[in-house]
Amino acid sequence: MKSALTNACTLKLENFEGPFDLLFYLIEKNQIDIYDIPVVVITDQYLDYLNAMQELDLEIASEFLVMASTLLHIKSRMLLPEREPVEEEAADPREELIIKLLEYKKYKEYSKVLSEREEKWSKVHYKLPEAIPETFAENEIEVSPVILRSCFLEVLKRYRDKMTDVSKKMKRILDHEKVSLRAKIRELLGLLKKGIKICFSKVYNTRKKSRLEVATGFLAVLEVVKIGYATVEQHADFGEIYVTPCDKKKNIDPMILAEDD
Amino acid sequence: MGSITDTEIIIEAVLFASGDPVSLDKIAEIIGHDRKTTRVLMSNLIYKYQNASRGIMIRQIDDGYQLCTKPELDEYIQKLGTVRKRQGLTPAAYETLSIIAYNQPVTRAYIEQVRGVNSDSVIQKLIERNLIREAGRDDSPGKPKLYETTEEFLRVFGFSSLKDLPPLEMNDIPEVMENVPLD
Amino acid sequence: MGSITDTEIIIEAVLFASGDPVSLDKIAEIIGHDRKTTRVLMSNLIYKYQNASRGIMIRQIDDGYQLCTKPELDEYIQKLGTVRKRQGLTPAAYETLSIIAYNQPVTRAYIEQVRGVNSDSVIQKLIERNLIREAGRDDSPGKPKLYETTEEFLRVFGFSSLKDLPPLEMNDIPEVMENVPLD
Repeated sequence: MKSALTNACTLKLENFEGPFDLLFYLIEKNQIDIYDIPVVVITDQYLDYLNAMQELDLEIASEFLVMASTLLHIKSRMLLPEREPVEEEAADPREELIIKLLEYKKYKEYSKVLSEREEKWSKVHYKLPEAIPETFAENEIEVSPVILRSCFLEVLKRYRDKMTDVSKKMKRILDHEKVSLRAKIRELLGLLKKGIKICFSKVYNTRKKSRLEVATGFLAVLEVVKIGYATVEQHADFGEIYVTPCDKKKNIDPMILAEDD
Repeated sequence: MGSITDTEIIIEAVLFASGDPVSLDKIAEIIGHDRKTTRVLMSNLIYKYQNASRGIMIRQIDDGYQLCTKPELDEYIQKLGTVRKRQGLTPAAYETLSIIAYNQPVTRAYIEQVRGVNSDSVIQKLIERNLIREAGRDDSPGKPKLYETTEEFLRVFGFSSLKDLPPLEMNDIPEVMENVPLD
Repeated sequence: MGSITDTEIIIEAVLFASGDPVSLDKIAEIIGHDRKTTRVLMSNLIYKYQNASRGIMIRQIDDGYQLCTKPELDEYIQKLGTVRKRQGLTPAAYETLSIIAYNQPVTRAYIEQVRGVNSDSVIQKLIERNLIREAGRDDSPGKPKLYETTEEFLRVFGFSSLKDLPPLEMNDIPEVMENVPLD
């Protein structure tokens, strides 16, 4: 047999957002002071709703059941006679529930504000964008004749160095063999220990060191950043890379610090 | 209509052509003024539109400006028959949005704590509608995702910035906000 | 909304929201006037927009009306368009360009010999940017392509001719350059 309550509330049931929503409905329906909820009444009504939902074969979300047990727990605590008067004022078992309800109520009310605002602002209409063609800035390449000249001289000098200084070249070839990442990391850590910011190009310069050495130096920087001994920054494409010592050290792999054989 | 300067004419044309919001920086660049001057200029212009006999007005959304029709003329625009009606939000969506709006960035656990129910799907729907977005991760254990509102949120609800959110009644129980556990 | 001004407000909002032309009939229906009155009203309105300090105007197309920006403001609206980012030349491009500029016409082998690295893609990029172009083929074995700078190169660098290239002092140029093999 369906209760009157069941019939009355069939339509409403599915619309509760959650246990707080249902509790609020009951509080408002009974015109109850939220700060002094008659737990017995509310718990009974709450359970009636859950029963009604069951009768209607509605799926009851677990949160509703959790709230039911919370209410029953509070109810039992309220009904138990206090055995001995406690010196401090005993905590009201409803307090936590009330706090949560008030918090929920705040946003519930704010939902209405949002909904009203949406209603109003759904009445303004926008215009589709005009098709504005993409403009090209092809003639805005930043160039300088002076850079053109110095680039040329630079590349010539590099070439001359490469071709003329055979002994240097041989030394570089020999140096290649010696470049190890681990050694580079140690070298870099040694520099960073001094606590100063390092310009990458000052330490690893292609004019002074072999490409392999510079490349390995770069890998060393990445490793050192990864283990948290430094941070890197570069302010422009192709610009200087600054390596700054860092305090946030993570565990360092002892292998890195171990001497090479 | 108050006197309209040449700069204001340019701004009107630019906002009209754009349709979408145009950033303060872009407007400043186009009219050749600094940000501060441009901001004052835009405030004046918003006021002029509001008070002039115009069918359109300027909205500020964050640091952008957009032309739109005045809300009270909606009934006439509806007669064009070209306007699609927006699908409204569910009560769950409003609830979740207001919790996010006032506490952003905020975790799902916090939202569920306040609402008392699982909020996974409603969060997904709000993301799909571009009203909220992920905003990094919290430092707490498990590094849960954080959520915040979007510009679209401001647009849909008519706020020019988050500072516009109507104040919450905080005098109920002040410490409540601190007490909601985050786990 | 009986007065003329109020009708004009409605028309502005309707034309704005539509974006496309709105027919005289439709406007008449929306403002609740007959065709004739509406036509007069629209003529007045077109005149008002044209003479007012407005960035937008009403255009009549056949029996329809559409809002659009005033043509003289086009230059400002163009600035709204996405401008392809101002890009400097990469060091590799500078290097390659300088070798070509000072030695043109020149083969790829020569460029690569001097630079010490493969220069295929950088040459392609310079061609795409119209700073260099092919200039026939060398007489040497394999008949390799030759490259030279373009008029665009002169324009971009502000030269009136190649004679404007910053001069190299004689002692800058290592004698070795004469000996660069062309293999």
